Amino acid sequence: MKTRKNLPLIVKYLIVAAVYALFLLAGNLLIKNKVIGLYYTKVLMVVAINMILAVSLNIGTGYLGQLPLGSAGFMAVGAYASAIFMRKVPIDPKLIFPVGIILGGLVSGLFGLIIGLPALRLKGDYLAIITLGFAEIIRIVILNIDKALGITLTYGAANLKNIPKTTTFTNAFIWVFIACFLIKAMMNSRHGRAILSIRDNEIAAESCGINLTFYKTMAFVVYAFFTGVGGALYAGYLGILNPSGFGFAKSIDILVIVVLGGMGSMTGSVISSAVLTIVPELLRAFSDYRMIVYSLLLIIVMIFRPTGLMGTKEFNPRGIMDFFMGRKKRKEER
Amino acid sequence: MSTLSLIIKQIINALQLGSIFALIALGYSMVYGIIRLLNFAHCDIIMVGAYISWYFMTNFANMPYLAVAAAIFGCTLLGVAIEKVAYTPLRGSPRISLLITAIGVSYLLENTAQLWLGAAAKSVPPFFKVTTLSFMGLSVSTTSVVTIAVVTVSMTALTLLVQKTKMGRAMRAVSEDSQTAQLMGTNINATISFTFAIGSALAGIGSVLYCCAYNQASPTMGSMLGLKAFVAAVLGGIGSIPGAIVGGFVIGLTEVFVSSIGLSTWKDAVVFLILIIVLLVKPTGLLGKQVNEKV
Amino acid sequence: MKKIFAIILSAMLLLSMTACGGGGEKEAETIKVGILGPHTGELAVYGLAVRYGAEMYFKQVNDAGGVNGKMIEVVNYDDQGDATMAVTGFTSLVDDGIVALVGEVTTGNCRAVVDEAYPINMPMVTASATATSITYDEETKTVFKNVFRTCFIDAYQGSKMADFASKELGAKKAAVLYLSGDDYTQGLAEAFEAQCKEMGVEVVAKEAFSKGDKDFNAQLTTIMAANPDVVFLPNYYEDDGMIVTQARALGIKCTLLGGDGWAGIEKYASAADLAGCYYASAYAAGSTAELKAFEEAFVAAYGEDYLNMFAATAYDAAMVVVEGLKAAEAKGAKAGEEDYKQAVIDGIDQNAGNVKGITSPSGYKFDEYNNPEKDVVIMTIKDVEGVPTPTYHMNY
Amino acid sequence: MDKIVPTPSTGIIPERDLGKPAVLEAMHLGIDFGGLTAVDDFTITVAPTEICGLIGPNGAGKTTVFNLLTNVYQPTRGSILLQGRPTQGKSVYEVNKMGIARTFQNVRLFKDMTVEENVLVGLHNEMNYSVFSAFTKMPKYFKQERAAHNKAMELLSIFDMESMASSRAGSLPYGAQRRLEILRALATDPCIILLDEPAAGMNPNETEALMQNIKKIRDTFKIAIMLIEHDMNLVMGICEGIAVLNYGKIIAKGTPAQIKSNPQVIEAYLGNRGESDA
Repeated sequence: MKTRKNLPLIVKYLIVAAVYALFLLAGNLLIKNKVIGLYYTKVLMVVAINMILAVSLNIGTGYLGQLPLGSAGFMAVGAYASAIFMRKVPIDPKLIFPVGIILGGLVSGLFGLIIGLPALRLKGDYLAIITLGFAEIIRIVILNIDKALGITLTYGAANLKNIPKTTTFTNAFIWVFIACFLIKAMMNSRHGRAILSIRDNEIAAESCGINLTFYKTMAFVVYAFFTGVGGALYAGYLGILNPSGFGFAKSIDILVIVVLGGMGSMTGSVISSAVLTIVPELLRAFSDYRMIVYSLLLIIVMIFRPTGLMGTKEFNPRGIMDFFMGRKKRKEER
Repeated sequence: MSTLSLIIKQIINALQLGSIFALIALGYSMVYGIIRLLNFAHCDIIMVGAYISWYFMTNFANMPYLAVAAAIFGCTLLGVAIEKVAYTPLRGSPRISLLITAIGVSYLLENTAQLWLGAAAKSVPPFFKVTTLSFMGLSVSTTSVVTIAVVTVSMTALTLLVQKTKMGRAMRAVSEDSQTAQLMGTNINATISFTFAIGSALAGIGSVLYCCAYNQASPTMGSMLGLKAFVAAVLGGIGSIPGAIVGGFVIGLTEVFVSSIGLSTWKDAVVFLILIIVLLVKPTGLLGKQVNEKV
Repeated sequence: MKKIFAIILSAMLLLSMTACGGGGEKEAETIKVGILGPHTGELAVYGLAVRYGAEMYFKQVNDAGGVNGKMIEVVNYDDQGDATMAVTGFTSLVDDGIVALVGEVTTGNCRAVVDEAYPINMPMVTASATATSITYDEETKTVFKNVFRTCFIDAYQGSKMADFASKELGAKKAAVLYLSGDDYTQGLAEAFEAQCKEMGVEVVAKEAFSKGDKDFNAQLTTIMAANPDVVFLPNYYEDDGMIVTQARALGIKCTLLGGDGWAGIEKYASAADLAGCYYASAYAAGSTAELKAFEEAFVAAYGEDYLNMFAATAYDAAMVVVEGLKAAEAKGAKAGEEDYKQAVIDGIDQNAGNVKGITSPSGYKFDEYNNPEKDVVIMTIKDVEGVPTPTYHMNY
Repeated sequence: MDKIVPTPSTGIIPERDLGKPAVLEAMHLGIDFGGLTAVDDFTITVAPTEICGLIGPNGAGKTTVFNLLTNVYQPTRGSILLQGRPTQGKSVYEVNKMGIARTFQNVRLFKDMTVEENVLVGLHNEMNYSVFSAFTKMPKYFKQERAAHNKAMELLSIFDMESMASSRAGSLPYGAQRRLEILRALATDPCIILLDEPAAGMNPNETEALMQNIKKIRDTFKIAIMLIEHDMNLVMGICEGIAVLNYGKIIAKGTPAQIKSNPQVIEAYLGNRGESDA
């Protein structure tokens, strides 16, 4: 625990909150005055959703060292849970949306628990394949559940329509903040260290008294929860849901973001969500090559910089200051 | 059709489907056995094989043997090339890096094919004239017969290769314990490349059989097929040849059974559910061996 | 924590700069029309057909002097088949100042776009989204008055094919094998089944398969055991080509029927297998001089890979859009204003009868739900010296 | 708990431990790997502050014994009592909580974490604040984290490693890594610590220092220490009792002096040197 001596904690938090509030305010102002057009506002909302999805997948891959390939599945659970709730509740959707988001997260987290408890007994590749299979099952269930139960819940292939479009620039980025803050808080605690120790060496971690099942499941549930939150925001952004939107490709998209950003670096995930969402929009002329570039990047990054662009490093305002002041920084390279 | 002949017909369907799964599952299983890598790109090697078949069959329609040879050779070459370029530099890296690379290779192949040849499926001309054989009131298509026969021969050949030859022994040694095998003078690199070559050649055979049965090549054809075959490999016990065969047939039977009772839309879910249940009860798969991790 | 915000802030800054740079002055001389759909990825076959078909017509209009002396400027957006990108893409087009849209291509994404377009009353004509819900929302009983289409709705051709099977082919027992999880195929299958009941045709087997399936033997064996007179395959041509081949290999000899998704099936199954099958279509390829001219010009410009039904309906969709633009220009409305968009919509509503589309030579007529009322063309496939050849059978 | 007078593992109970219950009792332990008996009839008793050694030729099954004692492997036969409580069926982390900690033959540090964090993982169960406290940053969180930090620094000071606290563990020199692993094990507050070749890769000076430190640890923390070691100077220098393992079986127990003169031990070492002592 390194705490900076000069500022009391509460002041630090207030500063952080103020800076972020300022950022939200500025964003809103720019949008209101049409400096940022409707299109870029939408792109920013997608950036925010991808940030949430990426920082949560980063718990699974970066911190826990596993490879869950089920992001699309948890996203679908969160999206559908929240959408069904939002459609049914006769209260002003703008007011009730936070409840819908948390509900989406909770339901997804519950699924995370159900799938995680058994799946996490298996290692590495098996976990990947099981989560992938699970995401497939989720998609099939959403597709067929209406017919099987004789009720209308998901509308299957016929699209779940008329979901209140309640996702805004502000609430999307507030959730980015909440996700980052809570995940960071978790990782800076004994629980976070337990998760990291499992990544570094399972057997040693267990020999140090770390309950592997508990911490793996916990990390997995938190991953599922925030992925569900991302899904809920996605539902509120799109207004319409179709199971085909939650295929394997979606999981891979998010994986690409996390891997390129650096497995284990939240900053990396955040930056790369922004870059990988915005750059393709700017380079639309090359959209033919997008997937090829992504896949090449995956291979090249893995071969030449297996830890991703940011590695496990986090961006630190002090680091920047040191950099500009020309102070020398001790480097620890592998 | 009587109920009995219906059941027999469905069993033949299951055998045909299962044997293709088994053949592809073998490729996964062998590679996994030797370098503990879930080779996501394996199914895309089949896709490439199918496109090679398509190219030769449309341009040299009267020489199906050429197409078969080209597909098998092309797949083998591709498999070894992938191993050399993408996987060898990562030997010794964390498994997760290797897995992500494999996903990357898979996506690269799929998207290159899509960009180059278009997203629309290509129709592969038939390798031989498909007829329906009637046998004691049962009709069986020649495709089923050929598929089942070819897979049986390939499996037997592979089993002999692994059990009786020097290279087969080296493969078993490396998958058992690569460090010890190296100390004993086994050339690890050659063995791994050889394994990739064999696995990819099987994929080549699989791609030809696939084209016989389903007469189409498309960029994403491999993804679901590969996933199911991998499930088959895991189900049977990854690293085990009889396991892959058993797994393939289990998946084939399950799919056909679920479809034939009118629940075909739940088929994939059932397949994955069976996988999950088997892994939970017996994490090493049906015929897999328990491996103790060295501490 | 702060790190994250700093990054977001700088990203925002960067963005806002690009946003400022991007929004240049609008040329008053052109009329901007958007085309939105998947131009890359798995669905590109449909998306590009729509894009090229529409672009071709707009180009012809421009070559002939434009609308009211103004050129039509096409703005393309590739959403890669992703719903999220379809929505951002639509807003991007709106930001670009389009006055009408051709698209989206697939039903799901189209409906997502409709949800965006309806509140701002943006005229849109889709050439390929066939679900009822595109123009009419059952839950809220809303007709989306700004949305038109030049293709059939699912239910229409599904029930037409059931009629055809019963009346023309005298079928007593029918079976269906459809792709589950797709609103188009599912819609056709359901409409077919419902109409069969109406007509007293027994549906002896209704089987489904999932996306990506290649082996249909299990379902086909069940169907074969039920011994139907006709089998309805309301899927896309690639899947149905495979199904036809497998069905024949298995020994199913009865007549096979398809929907308009069959256009192009002749490349995916043999003449022997396809001979004597029927499918519904919006038009009979090469049956009129206009169609022939269209097809030739299309192949010359874009090759034959994308010459499918959607290219033709998109060509018509562009025609419908231009009819609306003419009306708006005639009214003297100014692009970018609310009146203009309403004028385009009114123009389409009132004057679509004048649009002699290549797939609807008698003009377009839109019913109260903005769906076109046009004849279904029944096509049959003949074996012409070993080459499967789709041939006009009848209007139905 | 009944007071058990330890049956000496080694022929000797240190005088200070006389009459106290044993800290670890293994009875007739055995394990088979696929029909092959790796360890058989392993019986040993360790007194509360005893330093004992487990030696034997390579491949004799010493590490397997450690794995059995810590439940990494579930024994096929026999039972283990840790402070009088059976460990059967418990998982590795539960056994650790019951008071057994260990190091590994091939160092298993959390390489991507800092030195301090490595020790803090060992202190994991010392703290008990919930995830919720971590999320909300309750005072309890700060209080316990601060206490853990101080404790970690205190532990690091045993080997003079405070200055390295914020270095990445993987970047330490080999000897320091081994020492850190011992500290991490110590942090879990054990009553017995198992050291698997603690002096491997150390030079004679380092080994000498390590010997002093092992004794210091025993005296400060009042715990038992069991070690596997090939360095006979170290074993003979600090172990009060020694058990010799060959082919998975104990062939001799006793004081260092007794072991040195045991003909069976000599044969086990000399007779096998050519093949396995590579």
